[in-house]
Amino acid sequence: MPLNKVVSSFAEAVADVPDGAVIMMDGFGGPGGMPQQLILALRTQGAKNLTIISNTAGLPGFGATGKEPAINHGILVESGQVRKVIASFPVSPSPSRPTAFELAYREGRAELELVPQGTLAERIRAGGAGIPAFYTPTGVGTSVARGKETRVFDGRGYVLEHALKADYAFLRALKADRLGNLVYRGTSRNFNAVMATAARITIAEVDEIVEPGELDPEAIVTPGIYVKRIVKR
Amino acid sequence: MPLNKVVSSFAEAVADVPDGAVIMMDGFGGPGGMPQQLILALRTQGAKNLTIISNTAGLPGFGATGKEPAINHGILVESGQVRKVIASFPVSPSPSRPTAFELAYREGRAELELVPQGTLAERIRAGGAGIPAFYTPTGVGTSVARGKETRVFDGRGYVLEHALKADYAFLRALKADRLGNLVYRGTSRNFNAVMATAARITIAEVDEIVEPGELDPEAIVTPGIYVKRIVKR
Amino acid sequence: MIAPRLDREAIAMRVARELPDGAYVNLGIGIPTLVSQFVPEGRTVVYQAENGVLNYGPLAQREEELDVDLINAGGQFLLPVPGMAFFDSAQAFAMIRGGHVDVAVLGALQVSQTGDLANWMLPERGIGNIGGAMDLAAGARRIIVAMEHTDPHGRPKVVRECTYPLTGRACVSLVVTDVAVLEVTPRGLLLKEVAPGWTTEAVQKITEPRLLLAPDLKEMEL
Amino acid sequence: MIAPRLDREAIAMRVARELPDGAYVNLGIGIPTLVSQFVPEGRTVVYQAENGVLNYGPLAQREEELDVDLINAGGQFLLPVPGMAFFDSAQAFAMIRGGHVDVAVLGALQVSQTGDLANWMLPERGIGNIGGAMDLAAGARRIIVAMEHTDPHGRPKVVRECTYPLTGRACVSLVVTDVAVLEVTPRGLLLKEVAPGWTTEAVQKITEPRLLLAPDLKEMEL
Repeated sequence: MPLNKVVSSFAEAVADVPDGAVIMMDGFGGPGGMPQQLILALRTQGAKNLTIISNTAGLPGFGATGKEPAINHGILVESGQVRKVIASFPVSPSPSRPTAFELAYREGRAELELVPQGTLAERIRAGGAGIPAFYTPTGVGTSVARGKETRVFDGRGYVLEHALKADYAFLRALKADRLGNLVYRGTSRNFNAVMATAARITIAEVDEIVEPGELDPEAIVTPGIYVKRIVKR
Repeated sequence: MPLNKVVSSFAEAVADVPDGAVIMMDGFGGPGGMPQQLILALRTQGAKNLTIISNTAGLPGFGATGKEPAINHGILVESGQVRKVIASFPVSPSPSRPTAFELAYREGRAELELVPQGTLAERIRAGGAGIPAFYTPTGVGTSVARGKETRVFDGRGYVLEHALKADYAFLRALKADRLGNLVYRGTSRNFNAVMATAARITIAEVDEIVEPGELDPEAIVTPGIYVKRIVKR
Repeated sequence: MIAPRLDREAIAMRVARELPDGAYVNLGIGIPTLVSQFVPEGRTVVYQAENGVLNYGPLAQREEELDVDLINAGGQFLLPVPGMAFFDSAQAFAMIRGGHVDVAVLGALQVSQTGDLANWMLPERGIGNIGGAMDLAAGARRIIVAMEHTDPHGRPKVVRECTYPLTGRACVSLVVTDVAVLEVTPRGLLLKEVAPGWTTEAVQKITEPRLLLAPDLKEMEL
Repeated sequence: MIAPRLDREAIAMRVARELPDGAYVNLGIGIPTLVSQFVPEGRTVVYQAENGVLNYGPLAQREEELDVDLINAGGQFLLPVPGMAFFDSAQAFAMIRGGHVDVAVLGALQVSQTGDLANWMLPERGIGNIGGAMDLAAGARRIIVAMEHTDPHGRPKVVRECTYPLTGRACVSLVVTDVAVLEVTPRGLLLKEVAPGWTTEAVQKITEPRLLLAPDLKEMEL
C-alpha cells in the first residue's frame, strides 16, 4: 500500500490519547505554531491527567493579532485536563493577570517543572536523537541546577540534563505530503520541528496536504519518518 | 558597512591557516560535498601538522562519476601535511588497495582517532551547540568505549562522548548569499551543515553567490551566523 | 546633584554604541528591545531571536502587516527582510549556547559586583518565567545589562550579592543604567561613565557595592 | 545433504519478506543493498541512508544519470524520486540513534549466539572502517543480519563468542544466511528455517553454537 498518513478528522487524530498521556506541543506564544484544532479536539475528547511539555503553559493574547482567536493549551488547563506542565515560560509576564495555569498551580491542582528554554529544546532534541543525557552550561549556579549532577569540563561548570520524550507530539505545520514530510512557516517552526522527533506518535495539523514531490526535498524541515498522522485544518 | 563575507580567492580564504590547525571537512565519499578548491589551496599554502576531522581520511574514487577528478583531503595526507585524522571510515574498503592514509598510519607518520559515524556527527554538533559531553548508546561494549566512562540510564548502558571543535571548517555548499546563509545540494549536505557550526572560522566553497533575499528563508540550511568566509568556485 | 536620570531610550542609545560592526546580537525584552533603533550609522548589526530567526529588521507597525508567523522572542511582530533565515528552537539555542551570538543585551532585576545576574523572578511572586534568559546568560560571548539603576522602591539594583533567584553567575560584562556605565572586572565594578550632571558620589550613593573609579572616567556620550 | 547454498539474491529475497508494510529501513553494504529489489508486491518500504536521505528509490544505472550529490551511504548513485528528503549527518544519525529506523539490514563477519555483531574489522588488518554500523547496531529497532553462513575459509560465522572486534552487543534479532534463518532468543539461537535440501544437522555442522530447533521449523520460502 502506498504510504498515506492522512487522517480525516481532528477527532480521529486524537481519539486514542489516554488519560495520563505526555504530550508535547509548541507554544512560543500566540496562534503562530499552535496546533489549535488538535487542542480543541483534545478538549472535546476529554483525556485527563495530562502532562504538557511546551514552552509556555498557555498565554492568552501573546503574539496574537486580533484577527483570529488565539487558542492554545491554556484551554486544557481551564478544562482541568492538565496535571503537570514542563515549560520555560509558564506564567503571564504581568503578575496582575494570572493565567489559568498560575491559578491552578497556586491552588495545587497542577504541577510545574520549570526548565530554561534552551535546555527544554535540547532535552527534547536529545529525546528524539537517542541521547539520554547531556551536559549544559545553562543554569549552573542557579535554582535549576539544584539537586542535579554538575561537572567541570575544561575548567567550566556544567549541569547534567536528561532527555524528554512524549507519547504524543501535536504539531502545527504549513504543508505536508502524504508521506509525512513537513514544512513550517516563519517563526512558527520553533518548537514544532524538534518536538516532531521526540514522541511516539507525532500528529501534524497542517494548512495544506500536497502530493509527494511537491515539497522541495532540500527544504523539508521534518522528514516523514518522524510523523505518524496528518490532519488538514 | 553592509555585511559581506565574500573572499576573492581560495588562496586568500586559507592564507591564515597555521601549522597544527584542526580542520573539519566533509568527505562522505567522492566529489559531492568535498571542498575541493579549498583543499587544493591548502596544499599550496603548505600548513603542516594538521588534524583533519572528517568522515574518511580520503578515499580515492568513492562516489566519483569519472566526469571530474575526485579531489579530497587524501592529497593533504600524500603531501605530508596531516599529522592526525579523526574519522569513522579511514581506510579503503578493500585491503589490497591501501590509501595514502593507511600507508602513513602503518609507518607511524599519521595518527588515527576512530569514531563511529553517528558519534562523530553528534560530537561535532555538540561542539557547535555548547554541549561539552553527552551519553550515547553507540559503541557500548566495543573497542570504541574502551577507557571511556559508561553509565546506565533506564537500564541501558551508554558511553560518555566529548564535543569536537575545530579551528577551521571547510565546507562545500551550492549557494551562499553574502551574509553567509548557505544551501547545499542533495546528499552533499551531510557533514557540511553540522561542521559549519563547530569551527572558529568556517569557510564555504560555493558554486554561486547570490544577493540576500534570493535564498528562500525557509530553506536556508546554514544560517549566516556560522559562516565567516565565502569563496566562489 | 539631583540631575535627571536618563530615559529608557537614552540607555538603549548608550548600549547601541557597544555593538561592534558585524556583530550578531540578541536583544532581551524591555529596554533592550529599544537598542536596535540607535545603532550608529554605518554599522551593521545582525539580530538573532531565540524563537528561530536570524537577521530580522524593523518591527511591523500597521495592523495589516501583523503576521502571527513572524515574531521575535518578545512577541513583537516583524517585517520580512531579505537575508532572513528561520530555524527551530533547538538550533536557535545551539547558536546561543555554542557561543555564536556575540552580544546579548538583557534587562535585570539585580546585578552583583561579580557579574551575577538575576532577571527572571521576583521572589514574592513565587513563580516566574525563565524563558531564554539562562541560556543567553550562559552562552552569549558578552552580556550587557540595560536597566534602571534602582528598582521602583528606590533600592539599588547593583548589589553586593543578588538576593533574587539567579539567572547566571559571573556572566555580565557591562552594565548600562540611567545614571552610569559599569564594567565588571576581576577587582570589582569599575565606574566608567556617569550620566550628564551626575557625580561619582551620587552614583555610589544608590549603588550597594563599592565602585572602583576608572582613570578615564567620563560623562556618558549618547 | 550437499545441497547448494542460496546465492546472495536469494538471501536478500528472504530478508525482504521480513520488512513490514510502511517500515523505515536502512540497508547496509553488501548483500543488504540487494534487498530493496525483492520487497513483495503491495508493500511499501521507505529507505533511509545515513548520509542524509530519506525515501530513496531505484539506483541510477546510466552514465548520464550519475549525480555526485545523490548517493546512498554505500556510495551508490540514486535517482531522484518524489517525496525524497535531504538532511545532514547529525539529523541522519539522530533518526537512527533515536529509534526511528524500524529495521536495519546489515552484513556481518560474525554473529554470536547472544546476538553480538562483529562486522567492521578483520583483526589481521589492524585498522578498519566503523562507518555507521555501530550507530545502526545501537539504534535501529530491529537488526537483521544477511550473510553467508561460513567465511571464505569455511569457518562458521555464527559463533559462540565473537572473536573479531564487536560492532554491538546483543543487538541482532534475526540472521538470514545462505543455508538457514536463525532467530536470537533469550535461550539461544533458534533455527527457524533451512534452505531447500538442507537438514538441521547439516546446518548445525557449520554452526558453532548449539542451535535450538523451532517447533514449526520449515524450509525457507523465497
